[in-house]
Amino acid sequence: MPRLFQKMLIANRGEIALRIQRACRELGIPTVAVHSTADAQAMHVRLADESVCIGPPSARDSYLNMPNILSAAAVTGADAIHPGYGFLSENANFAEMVEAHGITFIGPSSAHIRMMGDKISAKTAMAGIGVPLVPGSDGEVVDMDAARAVAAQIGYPVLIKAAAGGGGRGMKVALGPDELEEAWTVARTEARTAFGNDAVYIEKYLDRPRHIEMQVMADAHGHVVHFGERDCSLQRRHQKLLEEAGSPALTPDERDALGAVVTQGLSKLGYRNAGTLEFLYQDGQFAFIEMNTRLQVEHPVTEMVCGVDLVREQIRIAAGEPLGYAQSDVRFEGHAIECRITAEDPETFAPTPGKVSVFHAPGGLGVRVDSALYAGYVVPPYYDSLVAKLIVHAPTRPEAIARMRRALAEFAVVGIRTTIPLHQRIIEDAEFQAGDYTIHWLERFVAAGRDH
Amino acid sequence: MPRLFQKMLIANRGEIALRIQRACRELGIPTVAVHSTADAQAMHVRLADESVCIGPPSARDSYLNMPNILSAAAVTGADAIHPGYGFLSENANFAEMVEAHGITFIGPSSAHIRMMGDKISAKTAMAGIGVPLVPGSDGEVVDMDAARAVAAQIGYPVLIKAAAGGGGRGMKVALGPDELEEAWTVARTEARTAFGNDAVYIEKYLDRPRHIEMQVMADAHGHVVHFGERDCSLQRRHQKLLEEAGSPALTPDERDALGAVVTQGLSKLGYRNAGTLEFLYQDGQFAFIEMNTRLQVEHPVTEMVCGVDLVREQIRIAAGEPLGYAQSDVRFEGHAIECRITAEDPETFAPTPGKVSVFHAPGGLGVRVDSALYAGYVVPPYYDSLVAKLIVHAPTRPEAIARMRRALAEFAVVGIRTTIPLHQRIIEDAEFQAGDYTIHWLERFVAAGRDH
Amino acid sequence: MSMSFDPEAVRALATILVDTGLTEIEFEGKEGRIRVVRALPTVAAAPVTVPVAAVAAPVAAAPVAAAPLDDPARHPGVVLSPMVGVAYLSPEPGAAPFVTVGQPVSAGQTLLLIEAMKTFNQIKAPKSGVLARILVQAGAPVEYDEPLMIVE
Amino acid sequence: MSMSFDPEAVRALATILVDTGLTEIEFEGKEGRIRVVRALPTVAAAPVTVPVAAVAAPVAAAPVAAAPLDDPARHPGVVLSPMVGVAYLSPEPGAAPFVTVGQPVSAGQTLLLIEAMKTFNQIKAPKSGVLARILVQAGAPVEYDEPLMIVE
Repeated sequence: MPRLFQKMLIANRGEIALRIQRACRELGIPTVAVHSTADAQAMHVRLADESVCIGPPSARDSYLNMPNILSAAAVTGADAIHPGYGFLSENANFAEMVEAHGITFIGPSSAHIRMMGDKISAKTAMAGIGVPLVPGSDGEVVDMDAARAVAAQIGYPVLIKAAAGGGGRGMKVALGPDELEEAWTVARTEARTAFGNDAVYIEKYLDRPRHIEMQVMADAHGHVVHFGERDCSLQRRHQKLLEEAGSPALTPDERDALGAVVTQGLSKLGYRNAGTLEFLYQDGQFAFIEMNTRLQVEHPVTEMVCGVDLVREQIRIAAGEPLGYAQSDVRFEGHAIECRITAEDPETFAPTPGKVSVFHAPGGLGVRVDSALYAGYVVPPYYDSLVAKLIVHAPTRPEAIARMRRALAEFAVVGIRTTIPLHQRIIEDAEFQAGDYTIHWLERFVAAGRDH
Repeated sequence: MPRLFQKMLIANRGEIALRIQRACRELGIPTVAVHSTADAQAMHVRLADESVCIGPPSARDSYLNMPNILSAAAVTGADAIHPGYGFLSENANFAEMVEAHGITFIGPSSAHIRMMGDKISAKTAMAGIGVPLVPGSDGEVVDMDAARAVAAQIGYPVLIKAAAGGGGRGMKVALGPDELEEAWTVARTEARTAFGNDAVYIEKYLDRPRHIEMQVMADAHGHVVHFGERDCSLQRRHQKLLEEAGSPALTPDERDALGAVVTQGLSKLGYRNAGTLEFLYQDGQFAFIEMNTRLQVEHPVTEMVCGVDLVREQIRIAAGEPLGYAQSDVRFEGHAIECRITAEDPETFAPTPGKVSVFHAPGGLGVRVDSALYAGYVVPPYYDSLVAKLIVHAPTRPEAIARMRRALAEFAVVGIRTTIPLHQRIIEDAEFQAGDYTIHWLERFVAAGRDH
Repeated sequence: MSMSFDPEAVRALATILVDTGLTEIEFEGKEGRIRVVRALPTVAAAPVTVPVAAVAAPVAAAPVAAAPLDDPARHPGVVLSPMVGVAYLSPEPGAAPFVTVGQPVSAGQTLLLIEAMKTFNQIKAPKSGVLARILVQAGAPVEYDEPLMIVE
Repeated sequence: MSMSFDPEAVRALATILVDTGLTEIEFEGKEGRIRVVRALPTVAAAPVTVPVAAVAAPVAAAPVAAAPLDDPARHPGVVLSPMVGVAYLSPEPGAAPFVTVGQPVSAGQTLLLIEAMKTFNQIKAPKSGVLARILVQAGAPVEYDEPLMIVE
């Protein structure tokens, strides 16, 4: 088998760097790890074929340091760069620079990254291809008069959102007309401060939606398939904690219908590589909120139910290969759940960096662990607190929950506190077991747990 | 969900005790571990709900100690016993005693265990249900005249085999008539010494067969399905080292045809629970050699390609539940490989008991580890040297090999030598990669490796 | 086996050990072997122990040496269970117990019964002495090697 | 058992042990065997290191403290690379190098160039002194924090 690429630079760290490295190894592609000085002993560095130190601990000067990453690619002779998630993965300028250096960027075109990076242009694009939107303003709302008119038309409560927003910043709710002006003003101020761009738009506020997203993959030859949905409603402060595929709330018909709209639309847009469309889902209606033009943290649940290696597909497609299968070839077998295990106190969510003295991952049938931890590793305080993803797969959702219970009980991480106990509490909850939750459920669950 | 059993005693140790425990946990059945004094710190003891020490290190006085195991079930209130593989798993007397105590034995009836335990009665039973046999004597061969007549009829070379044989003992080859008398005499003497029973029979000796076995599962209501074949040709001294599902040599049509004969036949016999029929396969012909009336070490490769939990199925069936699916519901997806990792020197095969200072299992997509090792564990010198099973699953055989390569490279076991380096050499071999091997291949491969 | 040794030799070795700042001296002659060891007070050399996460955490347990000093299993006069079963302290329900604490017992005397496989197995005193402790309760399950009684 | 040994022999061994800085000596003769051991106080404080199984084994590497004493990265006068790129020791191909070993340099003087993103970055002396060592070769790739030169 000829190599798809001669050498892959992985511009990331932690479990996702290791995830990409594993896919490259299985494809026979040598890998280059880049790392900060704080990560010299990290697993992604130890297991790579080559490694290059690209800066001091601060992510701004290392994992976000475009010149150093591009120089690392140049000096090692890498002909492709996989950005993972976070860091530079949705930076259109970086994608452009990579391609300008004659290196393949494992992801969509910079134009599509840019289009989806701005929430207003993303919504406009989605409206154009028939993807259902949350009712709201037709693009930016420039003054209070326009805001009042839109809110009156779609009905309260409404949400003021920054065009450049993300992670919950630049987002305010107005429950009625008397709250609109303050919400509008505060959202703009926050957006200006956080993103240097105070453009805002208005959407209907849904009071009990689920967060359901759809995984798509598109090749350079106009073929697009979807790999079904993930239910990521269990969030705390806009951070996902536990994800499922498929959603306990969706029927196969609903999935197929949404999938058809999405894949046809993205084909029209000429989209390429992996992408995820995020929706709010309430009362049987989908409403697009944003599109992520990269691999998602929670991609493994999709891999388990579809039997596909999404990173391998990303790399193949970036090398120009066709998908080689149609939507009708995509199967959904059983149910998968992922628990994101972070180095955080399970009650207070205070970060708990430090030395891991014992690390013993669960094993056996239907259990997958994606983690860059090892016994003796010191979790540095500089980066995201995600240290392991525990994924289970079983024929049915109740069996998947039973398997997750068993696997969480086997998982030994000693030396730092983790969110394992929180996950153990979640999966024992009757509402969770019934699949009866919205995006607000976890905040209340955590608050209730802290009270008693 | 009502519990299938109130409490399960697992009459085994090591990875298989842990494997069974995991299935019980996922079914909500509390477990009792039994252990020798040497295994007080073993993983299967640490993770069990209860544990009972049943004897000193010697297996004869502990894991084979029927009175102590039955007493352990009685004092803990266990209503079911899973024997695993090895030890008491194919002891018909034990199965009988278990049932006599009102405890459910997770396995077939003692009558079927006994029938298949004697090679001659097993062959007679198989002939009766139309399963193809190796050409040979019609039962026991009582004297040299009969031996000469049979050998002349089926043609040399022939194999003299003990009726009570196993693990290669009591088995001799005669290449021509001049070697027959000696082979016959030695085989009988060996059989008398090893098994206290000198009954022998004669079979045609196949010079380049594969070892292919078929996994079956039968409920108490007459339903039998098969889960396809495993290719276990890679053996050294009759010990399997690496197994695959499916066989690189078999077509789906051949599998279906054999499966139909086997399942119909076992249904006629009234067989119940899990069983494995072992065949030699050469020149497109199957020839039955023996049936194992228990779970096999290599069952995980079947679980991966069929998406089934065989231990769960064993327990469900033993509780009287129907299979609940037909042969046409059984799917075969992709390819799976298992490497048996033993505490042995990869060149000399000398056992290497001792303390495991570092244990880090590989992770990621399509990788399963069944192991009772942990960092700090001392591998005792008293038992089987199997310490871990590394199983991979991928859409195709070449991808499975690539995944196994990647996973073996990630697997860190420090403190004791293991066969990981041997497995790394095997999977890089061109003949292995082409699937071009027989049951004699590995002996030659190992010998060649030692020479250079 | 009766042993005598030369205390002066050991004292001399110990003095050398302390004087020289060594941690161990081993001496073996035709007559036998002496080994003296001194753990440095800066017990940085102590084995690394790790906190245990949970019941399920597969981490090294406390070493046997850390068992309490009064661990009956280590008592020289302990009677250990030779089998798994249920202990009975009297020959039949309501009857007087075979033995009581403080009573003299002779080697071979039945101390208790263990029921296993519907048979009652007599557990006998391994030596003569005084019954110092009874460590099991009537009707309680016992496992292999479990301490039953102590004869002193 | 009565044992005798030669205290002088043990003392002599102990002295040798301490003098030589060894940690253990074992002596076995016709008369027997002597073994002396000394735990080094520093040893106890050393981090536990484990043998490395293979390139891929995710085990703790030798700690930084175990780096050789002449590790240039720890030299007080080391100049570390502030970026990833390719080192050049002269302003253009064929030209004389910016600096040579043994030459006095003044703070702010250009020592070498690092090419990154098609631009040549001048790396300057952080202090005045003498150029003691050049640690990179012309045309070699360098990573962030890599030692380039030493100014003493």
